[in-house]
Amino acid sequence: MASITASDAAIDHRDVMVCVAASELRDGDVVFVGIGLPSLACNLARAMHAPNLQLIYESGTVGTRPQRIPLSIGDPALVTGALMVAPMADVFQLILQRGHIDVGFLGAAQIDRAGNINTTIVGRYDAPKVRLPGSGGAAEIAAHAKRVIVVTSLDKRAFPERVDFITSPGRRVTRVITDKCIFDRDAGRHELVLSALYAGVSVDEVRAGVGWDLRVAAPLSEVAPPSPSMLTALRRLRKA
Amino acid sequence: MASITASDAAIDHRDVMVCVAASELRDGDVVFVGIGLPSLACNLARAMHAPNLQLIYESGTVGTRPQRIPLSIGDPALVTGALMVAPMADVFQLILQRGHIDVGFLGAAQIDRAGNINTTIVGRYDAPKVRLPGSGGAAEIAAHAKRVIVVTSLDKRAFPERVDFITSPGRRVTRVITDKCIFDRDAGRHELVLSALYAGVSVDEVRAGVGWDLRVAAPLSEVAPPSPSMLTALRRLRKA
Amino acid sequence: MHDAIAAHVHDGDTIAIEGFTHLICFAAAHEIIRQRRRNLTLCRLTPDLVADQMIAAGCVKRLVFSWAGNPGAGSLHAFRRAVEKKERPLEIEEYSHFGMVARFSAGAAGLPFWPLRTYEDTSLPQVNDRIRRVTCPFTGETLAAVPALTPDVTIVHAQRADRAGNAQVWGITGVQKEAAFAAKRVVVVVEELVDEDVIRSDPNRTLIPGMIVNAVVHEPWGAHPSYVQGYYDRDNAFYVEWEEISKDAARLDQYLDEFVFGLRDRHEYVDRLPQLRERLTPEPHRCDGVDYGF
Amino acid sequence: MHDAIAAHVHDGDTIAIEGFTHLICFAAAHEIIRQRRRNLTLCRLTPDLVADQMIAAGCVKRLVFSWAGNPGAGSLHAFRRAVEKKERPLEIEEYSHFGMVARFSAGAAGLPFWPLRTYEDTSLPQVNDRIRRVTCPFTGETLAAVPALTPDVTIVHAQRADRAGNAQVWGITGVQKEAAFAAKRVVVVVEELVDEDVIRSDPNRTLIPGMIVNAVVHEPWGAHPSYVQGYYDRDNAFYVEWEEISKDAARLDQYLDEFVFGLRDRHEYVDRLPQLRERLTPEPHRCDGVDYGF
Repeated sequence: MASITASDAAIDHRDVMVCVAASELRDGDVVFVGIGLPSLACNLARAMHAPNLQLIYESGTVGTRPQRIPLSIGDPALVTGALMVAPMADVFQLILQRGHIDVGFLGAAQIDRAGNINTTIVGRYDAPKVRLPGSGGAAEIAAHAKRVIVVTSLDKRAFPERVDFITSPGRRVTRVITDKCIFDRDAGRHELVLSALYAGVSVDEVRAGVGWDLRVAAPLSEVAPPSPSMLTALRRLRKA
Repeated sequence: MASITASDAAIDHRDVMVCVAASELRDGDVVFVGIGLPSLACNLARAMHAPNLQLIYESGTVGTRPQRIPLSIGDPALVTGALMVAPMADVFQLILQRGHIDVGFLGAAQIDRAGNINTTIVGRYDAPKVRLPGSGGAAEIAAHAKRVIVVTSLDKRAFPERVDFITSPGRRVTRVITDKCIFDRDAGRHELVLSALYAGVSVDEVRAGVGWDLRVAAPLSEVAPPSPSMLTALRRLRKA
Repeated sequence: MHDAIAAHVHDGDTIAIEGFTHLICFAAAHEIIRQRRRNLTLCRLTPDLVADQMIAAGCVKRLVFSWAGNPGAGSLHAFRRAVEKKERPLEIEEYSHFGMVARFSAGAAGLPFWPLRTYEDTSLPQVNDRIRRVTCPFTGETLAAVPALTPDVTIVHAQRADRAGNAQVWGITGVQKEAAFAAKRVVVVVEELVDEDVIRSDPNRTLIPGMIVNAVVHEPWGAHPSYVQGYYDRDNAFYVEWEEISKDAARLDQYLDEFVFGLRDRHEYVDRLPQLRERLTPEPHRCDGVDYGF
Repeated sequence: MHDAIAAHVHDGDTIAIEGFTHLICFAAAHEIIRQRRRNLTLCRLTPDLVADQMIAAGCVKRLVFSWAGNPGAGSLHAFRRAVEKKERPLEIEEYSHFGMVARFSAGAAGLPFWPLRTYEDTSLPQVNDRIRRVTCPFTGETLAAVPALTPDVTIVHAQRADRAGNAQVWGITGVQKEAAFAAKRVVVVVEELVDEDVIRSDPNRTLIPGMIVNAVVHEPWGAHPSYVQGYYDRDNAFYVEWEEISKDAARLDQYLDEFVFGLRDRHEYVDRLPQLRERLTPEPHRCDGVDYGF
């Protein structure tokens, strides 16, 4: 991750977030993918450096080739032209629990120092301030994917010392990609560590966005700007 | 079961066995059926009094309409035109273990006083005199069908006091149909009891064919001879 | 539909209306609302708008679920109002998706529990005492376990069935098979009622055999605003619109008055939405058949 | 086939060649015999002639099974001679069908065991200590349990697959899916190698996804004398004939010399049996396709 010049700083950090997420994927990876940014990043990777990426959605669609951007993970466009549609019992047992998923892509309402993810409630479970949707398949993805990558915007409420509720365990989280920086998980210390900054973002700015005494990797990298071809591909996908 | 006249005694007792077995089935019953005599009896019942009999084979074929008499329970003729082909995991879990089978039809190399069935070995397990095929799905059929009917020829070696090996438990066996007589299982005493004789067969002849001190129901019935139309239907099926 | 719901869904029942995004039987839910069923325990992996409507209509005492949202579009606000503001009593019993799949699988298999490798280091077992541990008799390791779920009635939507209820489904099958086999009674709702010979021509497509089915209802467009692969597309515009309807309790009530209580049946519902056919009829995308000869 | 067996089946391996009556891959078994693999643990619900041949050829150290016969035609005499007369060492490990299905299911699901309601009041647990008991953490009742079976390699035959191994099957599917997912390596053998677009046209027919497949072999008639629905009928005459061949050890050896060791591959096997096409080609019985549009 080389440093970048000032002229690149105009690139939208949310675009960088998607491009960084796409770059995490290797050609041939079997990826369990949630809707939204993870889905966009996977399709971007497929258009760029990973044409043989295998996308699996929890609806059971394997090797999808959607002709439109799906609104939900059960969209009919994920079925038409897929390689396989598996019953959900098979998705969770034969594919996830059996260990066939290389990368799991998750979002998070909250993620804490240890990498634990909350998508269930804000506040107390029996008297929540905000009721979120809950686990869906996230608890299984987090437990069984070989690498778990979380994509979410940096925000102090979203990065507490301890989440209000552990929906999905953090033990397999390897990387958290935000719109300002990247955290890697130090598996020895069970802790998210700041590993790279986006252009124009300071360490203090990141510290202000997390609820614990943040450790910073040395040396700290700057995230390379996405290539123009990747940004073009991303914009094309967004329009599709 | 009324008494029959001497002129009927010329009917082959093996034909009677199949007809009696067919008569056990009620229209609409869901029957789990093995190959051979049980299959023949089921198709006979369907042709006569039970057109809505649902036949299920352990190969997963449901509601079969075979265009030829199948040699094996996995014959392709059981698939073509079936209502459903289920994976075996579903046959054993969702259909059998869930309790959807009304009648299970089994054969037996040995069946004992308590109704326990042996299709595994004659002699000791680690040094068998005769190695039989083993359970297949019989242990499951015997455990889960609401009524288990056994069809087998009467023979002293086949009807011991205790089988050499319990392949399938006898607790749900309700009736044993042989080529000489019918036994009912007395659920209170856990014991097969002679309940009906075929024409021309004596109680002593049956006693000679079983290896225990046989109890005889009072009154003891004689098996009504199959109707001419049933015998005609049976012969037509055999020729098909 | 009226008769099937009257006969098979009773006050206090535990019911499953399954379908993962695909094949969610709104027609049945609307009929349940119309018949003013009460104290239902509603079981669904993804409660979806169908649960939001039933909660708002006061049918639901307890929700058993794993993901309660309006995917890609927002929240289930009637559900949230019940849980966050306690505006009406609603018990919740929560799992992950596989936890729900496992509960239906156990029920369908005639087993009392199902083992799974989820929930280690999570908070769910602390708030749900139906998530327990079981020890493997071979390796000695402990796994999670959930109990069988055996609804009084499961309602599944399918592309087609014959009059006996032998139902064929393609596209996303979700947990429909397990939910049906787990239930004591099964209602199958279909887009097309077909001759038995159509079913028999392709027996590998049969997901639910007639022998476990108690009622078959022919109800075209019965899954709208959900979708039926090959029959009509998902009404994503309505899912997005629901965010605004559902946010406002009065507007939600008005929706129910207009589209549920104010209509007699699905036929009137389709008539009230005249552009459905133009907006949602799919481009054909037929596959070839296969050969079952021997 | 030569290369797939050489690469994926090693001496001492635990292998599954599945297929319930349907889709039994004799071509793979013959190649294993030709390559003189030894000390295999062979896992099959119904060992069938394929196991009788491999036992006679000295490939098999241990047989894991649930029904060892020649259905409707007689016995597996090489198997019986080994067990009854101890003519060659053969360990056996025996279950009921569901016991085997459950072992594959556990292996496929990444679980250490599978619970089932069989074996109460039977003798099998006395001769097989891999049938144990597990206690339900909800009801307290005890059930039977069997351990996961995870073969080193599973070989499945299918009607068709693409080059990546996405395999489609219709007719009896048996326990093929579970056996494949349970294995560390998977070899798929097909009657037809098709373009990926054929698979993608009907994704619900895909039983085994390419991501778990290590080798794809295109081998027409590879399942004979077993059958392939829509491609060729079961050779019942040969199954009946096997009773006589298998009864006589010398005649069985002669069969192996002539039809396995004496031939290079499946192509030569089909040439040696010139009437196969006339005798076993099916009457067409095609179903219609379905619509995957949205």
